[in-house]
Amino acid sequence: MLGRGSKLAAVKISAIIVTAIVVVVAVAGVALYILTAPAPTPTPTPTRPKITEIRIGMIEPLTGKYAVFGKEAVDAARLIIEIINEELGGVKSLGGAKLVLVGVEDAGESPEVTAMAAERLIATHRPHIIVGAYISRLTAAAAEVTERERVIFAFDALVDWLTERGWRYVIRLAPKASAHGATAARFALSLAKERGVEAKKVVVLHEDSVFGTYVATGAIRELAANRIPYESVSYPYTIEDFGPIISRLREIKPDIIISVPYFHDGVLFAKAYRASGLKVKLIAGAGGCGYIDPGSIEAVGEAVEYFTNTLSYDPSRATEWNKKVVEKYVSRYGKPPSEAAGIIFYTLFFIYEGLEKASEMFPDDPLNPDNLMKVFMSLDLTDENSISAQLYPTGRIKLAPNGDNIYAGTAVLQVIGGKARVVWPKPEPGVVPVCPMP
Amino acid sequence: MGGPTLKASRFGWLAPPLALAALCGLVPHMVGFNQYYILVATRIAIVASVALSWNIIGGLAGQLDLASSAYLGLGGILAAELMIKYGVTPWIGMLAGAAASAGVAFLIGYPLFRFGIREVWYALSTVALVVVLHELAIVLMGPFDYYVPPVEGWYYLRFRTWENLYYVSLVLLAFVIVVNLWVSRSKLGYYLKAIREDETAAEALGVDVRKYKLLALLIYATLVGFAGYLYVVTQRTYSYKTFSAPFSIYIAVIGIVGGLGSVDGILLAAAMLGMAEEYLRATFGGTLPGLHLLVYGLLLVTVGVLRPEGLATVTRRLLRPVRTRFLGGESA
Amino acid sequence: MLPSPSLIVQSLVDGVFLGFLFSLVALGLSLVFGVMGFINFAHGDFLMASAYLVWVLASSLRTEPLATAALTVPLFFVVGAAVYFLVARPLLGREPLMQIAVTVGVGYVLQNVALMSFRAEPRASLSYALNTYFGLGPVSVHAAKLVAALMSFAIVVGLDYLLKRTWFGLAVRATAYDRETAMLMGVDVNKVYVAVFGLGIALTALASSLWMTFGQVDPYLGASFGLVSWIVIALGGLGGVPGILASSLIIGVVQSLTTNIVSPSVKMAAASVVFLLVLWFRPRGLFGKV
Amino acid sequence: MSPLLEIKDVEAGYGPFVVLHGVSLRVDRGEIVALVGPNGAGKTTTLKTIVGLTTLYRGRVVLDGRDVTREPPHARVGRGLALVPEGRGIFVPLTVLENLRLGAYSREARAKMDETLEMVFSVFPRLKERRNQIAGTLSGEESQMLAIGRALMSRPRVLLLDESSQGLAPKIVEELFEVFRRLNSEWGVTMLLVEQHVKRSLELANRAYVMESGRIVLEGESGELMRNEMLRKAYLVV
Amino acid sequence: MSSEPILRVEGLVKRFGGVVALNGVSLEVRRGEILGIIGPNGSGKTTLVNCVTGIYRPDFGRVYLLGEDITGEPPHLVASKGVARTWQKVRPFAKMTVLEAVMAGALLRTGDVEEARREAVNVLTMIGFPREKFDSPGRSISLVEHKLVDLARAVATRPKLLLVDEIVAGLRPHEVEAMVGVIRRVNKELGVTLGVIEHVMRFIVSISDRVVVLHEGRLIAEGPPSEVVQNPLVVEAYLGTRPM
Repeated sequence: MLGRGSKLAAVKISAIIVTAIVVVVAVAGVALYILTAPAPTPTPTPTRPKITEIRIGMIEPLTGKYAVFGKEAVDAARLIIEIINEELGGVKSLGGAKLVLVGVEDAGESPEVTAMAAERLIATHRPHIIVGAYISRLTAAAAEVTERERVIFAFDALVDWLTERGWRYVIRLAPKASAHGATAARFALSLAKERGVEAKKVVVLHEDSVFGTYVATGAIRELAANRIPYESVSYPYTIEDFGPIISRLREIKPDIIISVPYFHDGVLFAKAYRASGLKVKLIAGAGGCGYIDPGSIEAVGEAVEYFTNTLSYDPSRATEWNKKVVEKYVSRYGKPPSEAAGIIFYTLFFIYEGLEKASEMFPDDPLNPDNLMKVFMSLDLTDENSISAQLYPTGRIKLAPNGDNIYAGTAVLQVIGGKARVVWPKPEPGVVPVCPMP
Repeated sequence: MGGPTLKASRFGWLAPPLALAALCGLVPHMVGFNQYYILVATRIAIVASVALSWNIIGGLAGQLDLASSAYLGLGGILAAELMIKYGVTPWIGMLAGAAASAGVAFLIGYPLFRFGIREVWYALSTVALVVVLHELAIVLMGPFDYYVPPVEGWYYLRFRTWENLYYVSLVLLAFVIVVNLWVSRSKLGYYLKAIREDETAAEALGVDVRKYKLLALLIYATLVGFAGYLYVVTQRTYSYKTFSAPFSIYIAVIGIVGGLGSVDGILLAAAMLGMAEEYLRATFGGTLPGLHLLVYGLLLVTVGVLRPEGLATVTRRLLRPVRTRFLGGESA
Repeated sequence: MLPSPSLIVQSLVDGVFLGFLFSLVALGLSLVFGVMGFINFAHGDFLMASAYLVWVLASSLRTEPLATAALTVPLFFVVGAAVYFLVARPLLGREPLMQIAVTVGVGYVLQNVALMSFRAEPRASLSYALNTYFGLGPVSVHAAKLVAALMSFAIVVGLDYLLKRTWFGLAVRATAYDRETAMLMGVDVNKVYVAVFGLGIALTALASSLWMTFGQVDPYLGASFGLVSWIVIALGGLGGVPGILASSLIIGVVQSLTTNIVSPSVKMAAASVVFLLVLWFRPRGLFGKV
Repeated sequence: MSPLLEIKDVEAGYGPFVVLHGVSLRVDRGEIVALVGPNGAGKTTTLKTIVGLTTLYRGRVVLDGRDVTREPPHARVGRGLALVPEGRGIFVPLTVLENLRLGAYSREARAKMDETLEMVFSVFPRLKERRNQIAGTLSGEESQMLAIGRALMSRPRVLLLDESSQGLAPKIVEELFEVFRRLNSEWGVTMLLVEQHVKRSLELANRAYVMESGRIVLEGESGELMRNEMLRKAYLVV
Repeated sequence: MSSEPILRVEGLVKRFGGVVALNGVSLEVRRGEILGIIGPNGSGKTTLVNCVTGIYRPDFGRVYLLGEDITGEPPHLVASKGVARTWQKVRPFAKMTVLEAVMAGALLRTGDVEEARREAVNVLTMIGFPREKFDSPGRSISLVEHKLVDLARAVATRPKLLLVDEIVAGLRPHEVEAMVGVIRRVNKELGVTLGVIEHVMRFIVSISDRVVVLHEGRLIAEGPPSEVVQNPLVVEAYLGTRPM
């Protein structure tokens, strides 16, 4: 028992020493880092190397509540990249360089996970362009990383403010959320007017996430501009029981409901509405998903009959390439493409068309992100000169400086006979929009 | 404790922590400044700090606290908001966050301990705290994500690349380890361990059980609240979802899997679980949705059922040769 | 703006319906906790798993979701017994925190197996016969919910009878009070544990059949049911079926009222606040014995 | 004739604590055997070992020629062992009748339950009066009656009684011992009883064992033991 | 020496439901003595300890420590005022080492861990706890060692009065012998006043200065050990010859 006291004094001293050393090591690490760290900017590509591949990365939600969308987007991307590489022979102006899907990262269902996925995707594969991440809040998180690393990020997410944050390396072709809301309102009012249906009171029923709120704002703006009395009812998209909302609606007695669902709440609302015996003239959905996508129709069945919804993609647009792509998609995956796939269709073709032009404008460094952004900004695509425009609902793509498509717009589809049919802006051949709902 | 080897061991026990510190300090160099790996390491360091803070209430005092995300969120969100709205440097914001967390901990802890609430009911109360804050935050902040604006520099404690924050997190981790060692070797630590073992017997030895449990809760909440801003920065966003019951459970799981009260075990568990989770997510997340969480769940079940004493015993076994060389015997 | 009286009445009715369903789920959990002292944080996830099974069966066989109970309930009894042997038994008598951690792990496994098998889309298989509303004064009543509530009530009362009037119930109650003395009576305590655990899980299967007549399932359905069940136990105290029923109704009504009058976002917070207040001021629950 | 109950060279305890160090004893058919000794001597542990509630490290428990060492407690109860535990072990939230029914839980006893119940009520009429009362509301002596009555419900061949007179008023203890006598003579119940009322239990018993520190230190006919100096020593002073 | 007894208990009554565990017990523990408190099972000895140390609040009656009324004070305050106890059923600190457990007791009188460690080592050494087991965790030691640790834990709080509850129950004869020595040393060397609750009379007689006998919640005898043992009331209480 050689003096416990002395041993303990030693422990005390040692504790101080350990602390000191940890701090010293940390400081030394910082110093070493400052001395040896590589220059933070990625090395610019030197004179005209042979470009054989263009690395595309994807970050999509593959787990969690949103996995259904992410998976479809990835499926679509694989198809389009295959078409570009095989049918179109790669990027011809870059000597037939192929698009390579170097990595597909799971965005999960939370921004932290998405940001992590973006860090990993970039650190591991150094992609030239990243596509993702469908859910707006996840997209924003990934964009924080892509901006820092100067990787171009092509959104397939819709919330307005994604392009309002001053990011420099982002593009978005799809119509933003408020455009969905506005289109839905415009469509509902014009159809009601056309059919002589009274629209004295409109309820804007929306889930209360950022997305739903933006879509609703678009619809409300449109209603206010037309001086239509409206009431806004919100709920969380995690809602499990629409009973109380139905009671509210029973009290308000609206003629038209503009409904902004996410996905599963849409399924739930459609069922609750049918079960309630409530009668309104039209339920016009607005927003990316719900009601008219194959998943919803499958999940809800008859209850969703005659509901309409806006869509960032028009699967029945009668252009050559649209028909072709839809056909290929259906034959490969056994179901028609929904919105998540559609956005990927035109986004990837847009990127492809930009790449074709890049070697023309910047022969020395076509893949430099700054150069590439300039190329994208310079494109003005129409049905006549572009594949991507043929796949786009409005048939025209030109980017504003913030990365948004100036000519963005949506289609409106209605479920008729258990099938989603396009009724706006131009009904499919042989389709007549149904209003009021029977 | 045998006498003969004591002399050799006077400073010998410093070797493993020193090696560890050196290893940690050099991580950015070892991974070639790959931002992804540095971020993973940073997050592991922060999670380990939180888990070791939890160790004071959960490991030493034996109270099944599942509210770490409540304190982390409070501290982080307060510091971030102060910075965004008033330009207050996070260095002050983190202190404010720590104080706010401690305040909330007192409000919840005082009545709980006063009414002698323990075990599953204490655990559920802390879950309830997280749920209440989560939903309160939806009402107050809306269902939005908030981003720390892209400001950079030491004033904002936010950088373009992750190395600096990694070192800050390491210093925080070192501080939490020192607090752990200090607490477990102080009167407070002995009293907390006695409370964990047997509250009634501890009381008969003159331990004011309520007071010391509250003290442990306050230390834990203060440390976690302080770490909040770093957490928010590495997560990039904060929102009502920052108050997350699963995250709180994750922290407790690290504490349990690592071994209650054991600093080395918890460090090891935080590192292993953190890396395993990220590896599984990155490797399988894209092909098989949910697989990483599934494996993580299975791991939890297996460790819990087969090795309920925690990883501490594994570390002990691994480190035994080192320990006997430098320490001259098993130490507690 | 004050909520209209009809909304309040509607909320009360919906809350009561919901409460009956809660009581069915909470009763199983309270039996497991009360009889064997095992803390199960995966209870709700079994409900979720079973709800998926209901969906698969009901949509592939095109039957009423309720009818699937004939298959799911016995199956989940067996599942419960298996989980008891694999997970619960090794942890009996261990630190509560370890039980919590392991059952959280079980919950993760269930959630993610569901996610991998069915993806995240919610699935629903509405009842064909019951999916109608009928008016009752100012209140509209969803037939499926009414049936679910009535059946839950009937089953809970039936279980009360089982516990009070049968040899099995006697053995369960004896074991819950004093395991060792129950053994001295010749009760095979291990058998009782298996039966109780199996019964607890089987009840979640039953509840899921009822839920699926009007609700839908996604991999995360279990979390809210699990927490609610624990809160109900805290309020109701242990051992008493009437206590469970009463506190389930209270929580159902509290959730329904907050949903309709404040916001659906805060319904769990409201339940949690009730829980904390009860814990502080009536630590033995609102209805006596623990 | 082989003894009805026999334990041989038993070493047992609770987890790491060994309490019994090689205890052997036997109870013959129809006998009343007393087990006495100071607190902590291992009497309760001995009874618990017989029914299988302790950790057994060594030794055997034989009931009517059959080795039951490996059988779980509930199976031993089914074979005719019944223990009235120290502190009575009443199921407080259950009614008196439910407690009694639990006593007849094993299959054989269940068949004869109604008949046995009448017999138990004849011994303890108070229980009949209170049969629908919650057991927690009984007085100390009524609880003790219930505990014994409940044990009888299983129609035991060997009744093990642990400190049954504890906390009862002397007059009640007197009555209780009278009941024991009756059970033995009229019902033919074999008994092993642990008692602190040493003298009284020795008067009742045919034979007795004296335990100290986990061992049997004395055994013999009760009358002999009464006169034995060792017994006084064990209890009182040198 | 003041004439004020260390502990004075007046008319303590404690009921549990219908059972009266203490029925008006009054007694004194005098400075420096070893008071034996004996009685058969269920006579209320442990309840008495619990009422004095604040674990139970008595229904009636007062408890005075050096003249100060401490009735109903919480256990930790009673302990810090100088009343320590041991437990009839051991309450081991399973994951703490022996030394740590005793230090937890010693820390009542000091905030300095090193001082507490020295104190713990002293106490353990004094009661003869085997030194090589100082660092063994509580779960790995034997019953008699547990009893010693329990005693050491209590002694380390430097009590004025130490209540020892059935410390030799379950011990073997030679262990009991050793315990007699330990208790005596605590009394003599540390000057701690002791109340020793015991069922085994032999043990009590060999160490007590004075003995009180409890039976059915009442005090039935008091006096020097040799007298008390001969008291017919006591003999009857123990051996139960006939109803009183």
